[in-house]
Amino acid sequence: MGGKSDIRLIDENGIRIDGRRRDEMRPVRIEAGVLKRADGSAYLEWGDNKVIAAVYGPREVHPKHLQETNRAIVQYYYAMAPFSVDDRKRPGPDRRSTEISKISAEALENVIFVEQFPRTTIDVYVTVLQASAGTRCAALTAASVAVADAGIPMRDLVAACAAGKVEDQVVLDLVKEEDNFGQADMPIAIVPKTGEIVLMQMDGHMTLDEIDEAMDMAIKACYDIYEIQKEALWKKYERLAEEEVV
Amino acid sequence: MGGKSDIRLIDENGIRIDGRRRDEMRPVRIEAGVLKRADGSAYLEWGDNKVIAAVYGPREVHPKHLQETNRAIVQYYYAMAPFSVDDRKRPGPDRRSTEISKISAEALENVIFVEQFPRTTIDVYVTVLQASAGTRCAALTAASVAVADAGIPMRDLVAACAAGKVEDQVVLDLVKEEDNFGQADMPIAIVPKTGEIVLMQMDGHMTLDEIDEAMDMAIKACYDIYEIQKEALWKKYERLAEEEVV
Amino acid sequence: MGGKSDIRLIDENGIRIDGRRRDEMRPVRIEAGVLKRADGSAYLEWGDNKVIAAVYGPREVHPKHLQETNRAIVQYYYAMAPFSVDDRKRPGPDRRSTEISKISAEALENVIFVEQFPRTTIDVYVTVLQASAGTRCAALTAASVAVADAGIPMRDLVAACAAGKVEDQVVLDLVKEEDNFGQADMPIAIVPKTGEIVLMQMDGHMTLDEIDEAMDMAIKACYDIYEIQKEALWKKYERLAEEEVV
Amino acid sequence: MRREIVSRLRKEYIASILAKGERMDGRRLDESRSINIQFNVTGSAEGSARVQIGKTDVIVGVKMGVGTPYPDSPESGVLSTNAELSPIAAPNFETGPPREDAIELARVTDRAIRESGAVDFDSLCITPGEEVWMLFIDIQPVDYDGNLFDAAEIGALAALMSAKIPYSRMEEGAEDKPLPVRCFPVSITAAKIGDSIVFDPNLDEEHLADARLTVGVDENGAVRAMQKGLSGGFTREEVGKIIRTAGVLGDERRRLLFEAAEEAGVPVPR
Amino acid sequence: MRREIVSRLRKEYIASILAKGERMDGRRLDESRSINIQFNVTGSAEGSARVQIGKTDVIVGVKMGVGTPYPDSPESGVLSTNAELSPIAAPNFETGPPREDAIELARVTDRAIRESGAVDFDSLCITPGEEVWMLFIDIQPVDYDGNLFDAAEIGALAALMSAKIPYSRMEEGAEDKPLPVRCFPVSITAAKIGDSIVFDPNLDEEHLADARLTVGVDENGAVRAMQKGLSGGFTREEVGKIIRTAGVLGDERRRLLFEAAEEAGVPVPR
Amino acid sequence: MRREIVSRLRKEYIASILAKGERMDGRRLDESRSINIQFNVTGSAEGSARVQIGKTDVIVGVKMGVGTPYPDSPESGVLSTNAELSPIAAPNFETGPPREDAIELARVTDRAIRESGAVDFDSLCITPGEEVWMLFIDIQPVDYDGNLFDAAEIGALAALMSAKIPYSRMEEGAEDKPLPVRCFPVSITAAKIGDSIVFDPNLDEEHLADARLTVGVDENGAVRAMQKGLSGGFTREEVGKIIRTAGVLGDERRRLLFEAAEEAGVPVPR
Repeated sequence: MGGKSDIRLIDENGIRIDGRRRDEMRPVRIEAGVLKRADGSAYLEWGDNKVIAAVYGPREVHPKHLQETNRAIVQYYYAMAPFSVDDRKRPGPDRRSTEISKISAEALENVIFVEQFPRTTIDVYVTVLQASAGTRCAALTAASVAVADAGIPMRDLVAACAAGKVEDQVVLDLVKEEDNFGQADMPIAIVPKTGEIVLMQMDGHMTLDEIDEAMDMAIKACYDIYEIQKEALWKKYERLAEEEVV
Repeated sequence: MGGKSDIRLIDENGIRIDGRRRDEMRPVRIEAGVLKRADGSAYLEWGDNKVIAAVYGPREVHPKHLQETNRAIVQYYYAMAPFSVDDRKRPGPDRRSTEISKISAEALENVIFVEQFPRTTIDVYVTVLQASAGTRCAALTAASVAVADAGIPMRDLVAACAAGKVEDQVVLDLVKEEDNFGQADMPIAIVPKTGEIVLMQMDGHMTLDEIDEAMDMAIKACYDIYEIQKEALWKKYERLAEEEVV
Repeated sequence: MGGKSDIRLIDENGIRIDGRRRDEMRPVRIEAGVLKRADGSAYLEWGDNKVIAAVYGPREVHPKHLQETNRAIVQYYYAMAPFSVDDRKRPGPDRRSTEISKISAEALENVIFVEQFPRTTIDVYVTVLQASAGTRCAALTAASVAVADAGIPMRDLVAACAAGKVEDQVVLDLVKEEDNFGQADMPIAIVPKTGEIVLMQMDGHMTLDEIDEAMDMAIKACYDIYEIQKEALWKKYERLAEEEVV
Repeated sequence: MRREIVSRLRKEYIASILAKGERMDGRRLDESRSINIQFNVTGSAEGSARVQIGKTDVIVGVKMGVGTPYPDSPESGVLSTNAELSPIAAPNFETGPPREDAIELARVTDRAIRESGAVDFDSLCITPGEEVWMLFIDIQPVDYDGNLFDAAEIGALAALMSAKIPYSRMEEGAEDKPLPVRCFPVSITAAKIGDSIVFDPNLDEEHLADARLTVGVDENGAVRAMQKGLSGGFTREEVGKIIRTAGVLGDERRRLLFEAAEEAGVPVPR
Repeated sequence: MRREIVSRLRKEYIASILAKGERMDGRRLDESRSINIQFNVTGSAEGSARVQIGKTDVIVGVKMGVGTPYPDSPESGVLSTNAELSPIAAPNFETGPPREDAIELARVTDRAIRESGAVDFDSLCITPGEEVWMLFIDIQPVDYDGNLFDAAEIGALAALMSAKIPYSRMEEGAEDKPLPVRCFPVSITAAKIGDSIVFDPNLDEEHLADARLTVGVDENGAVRAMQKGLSGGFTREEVGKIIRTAGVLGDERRRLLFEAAEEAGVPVPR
Repeated sequence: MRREIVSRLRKEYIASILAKGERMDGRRLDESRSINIQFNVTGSAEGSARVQIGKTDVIVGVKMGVGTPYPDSPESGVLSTNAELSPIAAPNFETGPPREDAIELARVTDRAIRESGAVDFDSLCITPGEEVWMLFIDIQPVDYDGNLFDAAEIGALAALMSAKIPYSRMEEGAEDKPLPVRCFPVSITAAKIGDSIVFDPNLDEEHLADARLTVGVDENGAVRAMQKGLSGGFTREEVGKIIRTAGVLGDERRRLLFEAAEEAGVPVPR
């Protein structure tokens, strides 16, 4: 946020640098059940973002002192592959990924029936293979599908999308250049069935009216994401059914 | 020790750079019971040193293999706040603080009735908020009050003070410039009731006679410190008594 | 491997830079039982390599989750003393020593009757005090003697030696300059009684015929090493016997 | 087991009085605890402050040093914010490298300062591409009774306001100059307990909270930062109300900050 | 306990059919699983590839940047190879710093590339002694069904073949050029189970294996790297046979690599 | 339990004979074990020594390299002292980063050398503010039978005495020169067991010791360093006596050091 640029990010016709309208999301494609070894998995492409998610659990907690006697814990590991960004990222968690992992775990905990699995852990690993802004929303969206793919009881999925502000206009789903040179970014995740907001961050500068507009835009997009998530799971179940028939 | 300086550290009247005489200690102020969450605590100002100490325990030991079956262990964590020195100190323990923590824990163990609390730990955390030479003595002096404030059974307090050598003269309680450009520093801690020396270090250059003089000077100062420690605890008990009356 | 050099590493008479013939090993000297505290130990000089090995076990495993219910684990710690090489080596394991430790542990496991000591660990520590190429073979050779010296039941020793390629000729037991500027290095360890190869690495460039020649050469040398190992243990037992008589 | 029952009862009780609009410590739901701000509490820092919100007590120090700028912003000073959750402040805090709680606290504080443009980083350039001022904000809670986010953020802002750029360290005879602060974002934290929203939650309330939202608002009423925490959710409407209340509470807290600064002789805008 | 008996029975059964020259998945003992190689799978890398050998699935990315050469080779580019055994690929993999398995995988892959001279490091010099290209090979398994060594190595080779040196990043208007690859070492891994040697072991076979040998062979039939693993031993003769079979399998796999490259428009020698 | 009783009995017995002025190994209370000092034990170091005090066995290596001086002492070489308590030396030593015991050992040794001015760091300047010699002292105990402090310190001193500044590595044809050592501090350690003070405690005695005091004395009888350890206390008088006895024992040990040096052809003052 807040960098300077001579680039016009939105032209006189309201068209953004990658050809989208203000309230248009990048294309999103999700595939569920892509891995053999993981209990659940998903692969997601969101514009130029590429993300893979794997889920294990409920399984034993190590070390033991992390156990909760009355519920499962949710551990979320957001990581960027070293080759996912222009300047190679050193492997291992940094402060940014630690924070993203924390708030994403909290969001997922909301929809998982953790009380059903005391003393266990549900481990969610998401790796960004290619990054172009919005990776925390892409990761959480994929992770949610992977948890469902693992057959872990959930009351709903979590769907995520960001809105923000670029050249004094509220826009949906910022792309890399907009993220670098825009005025605000606000990732949101919701539980679609209830509309509850389970993840929300914002930095930059927005008036109250802009916040309202951005929230409306992002929440609407989350419902579109939700449809894509459900479709991915649907396709996976169809595939399984076919295999069983065969 | 051993740095070079053009500064005169002691003038022709025997007055030191901060106006003190050779055997004069900087002003020391201690307040006990300053924190809500800690079991015991103390805040100390010693010249330009500012130190805060918190104590927990006796409490469970983690990891378990550190437990001693016949006594409590004493764990001491000396730390410097990043902003406590001229060049910002990176957070986390370094080799110096590890050594100080070790010898300070040993000194405190001397006065705590550790046999009364087998398999437990008494954890002492001391953070230097502002540093100007003599922080290990300041920290141990504050820690000792915080242990007492926690109500942990002790046979006595530990009182600490350094003496050293500057411009070929033995002096008490070196200030930063004297520490940097002086010839020797010798921190000492005693158990006042018995006079036993429980912490002692020295580096630089001192003859046997100078060592004797410095020991006498430092031990005498420890008894002054002891009075200030007891007064701080006294005031805390008075405060408690008043609160109870109200 | 693969560096460039103007140095002739083998002269027209087939004599190498340190005066050896192609198939000649550097002098090797081993002493068993050199340490008081270790359960077993050995000191080895192999050309300019100096290595010390200590063994403990079978003993309890920490942390417990490393335990194997049906056998002892073998933990091998290869280390280079900071002063063992031209440019001071930073203490602590690096990637190279981790890899060497892994394959050396696997080789030793082959000959130790690990099934006899379930839930325990056999810990092997080897430190290179002076290094001149071939340290992994020297370390494993010494470690094997130290394990035997600890009285741990073994079906045989492990003997190690490297062969390689220098100036298009297969040579035995490369010295530092040959390692730096040669064309291939291939460390091998065998179980002499059966001839099985339990450690084998190679990098560089060798034809199939060269590999065959190098393997023959290295294996033959391993049998020479084996004699030196047995002699070292023999001397140790003699020493013990004498002490008992006295 | 018994402890769990007790704590469940306690939770039910607190929720029930919250439903009536009351809090255990007598505050209104949208009322902050009393706040106390001291400036220049440690002479070794370029700037420092101690903030007490109720019994929560945080010391923040600002250190400055000369360093190299990032290649992609060669004319900007560098900000680094760190929080140390030392066991001094609470029995469950642990020594060792910062964990996710400390990292979140530091990053949320960092963003509130950085993204609001509170500091003009371009004014911290010494030689473009070579030397710039590094600005370290170190957050050291000493007593934790809930709502570290707000205490850390106002502490960071106060420490920056009191900071002096140490030019005298670079050049003999040069004079230290106040670090210019040009925006005053204030973080206000709300917690959701059952169906109630409370502001400036204390420790008891944090233990019961289902969800948390921290909102950074500036003196013009604009939002500069937000961070939701915990696994509970907020409705769209709850978020809207929290943001609006944060604006009011932020103005009040900013006024207290300016009053304390004036009293301490620390420069204040206007 | 019961699980142990089952697994012992399973081991005996597999060993018995291996003794007859058969494998559980119908392959011949010296037959690789089907292999699938994709190039340029991630746009943020200078070069990348995804390799599937059976169900084993590895992504390899090549990143390049400008750095300082080592003092003892001032005119050579610098290679750094890293493997991340993320739990994404297998339930028993763990987060945290690389352990011995990841380190061995990275180092064996690194040596196969480095010692074969696959890359001309002297061509990666920009200014002798000052600036050279750093070449990072990052190996990211995403599904582990045995034989990571072979998948990682062929993936690294493919990623290098598809890599472009990013001159455009150094100088406006400059053109990126393909990274020249001049040797094509292929790693072939064999496992010993009982008295049988199987090639390209899958996960089940790896669990049963007593010993493992990875052989890197180049297009001229020369051996460029070897690595033995596990506590079992090989006889002198077994090693000889494995090396010779590796030559044959290596030629086959190299042919598949070149075919895939050609299809993807990646330059291939000849 | 039974082991504890045995060890208590043992402790009582040893204390009782100590009270009579006797030690288990027949030494007088103020008598060192026999000491053996070898020089240049490893050719890869610039200087090295092996010191055996009784069964305690320590190798010390000195490495030198070119590095950057500290900004606050631009004309001084840099000393770094490190001790590795490898399990080779004792079953309870652990691998991993140095713990408090290793750190204390290294720092006490470092101070004895540094604060005594044993090495003229100004003579290690190559180009003021840019290049100086870095001096690394690495302490590697290989057998631990008590009193590592004394063995490490005399080993460090011996290694320094045998060290050659490797000028030949900087400039072709230049000659290496001995590192000048100009002060010879010797550390003497005493332990308090019950009411007795023993010098050069062996492992058994260390296990029983209540308090420990290490005193570094130079050839002029001045004290250069002290370090008290363990939780027991010393009286004012005990400290005085230990310091004085340390002077006598230090002279004796320094004489043995010089004798060994002379025999080994290592330059000795006088």
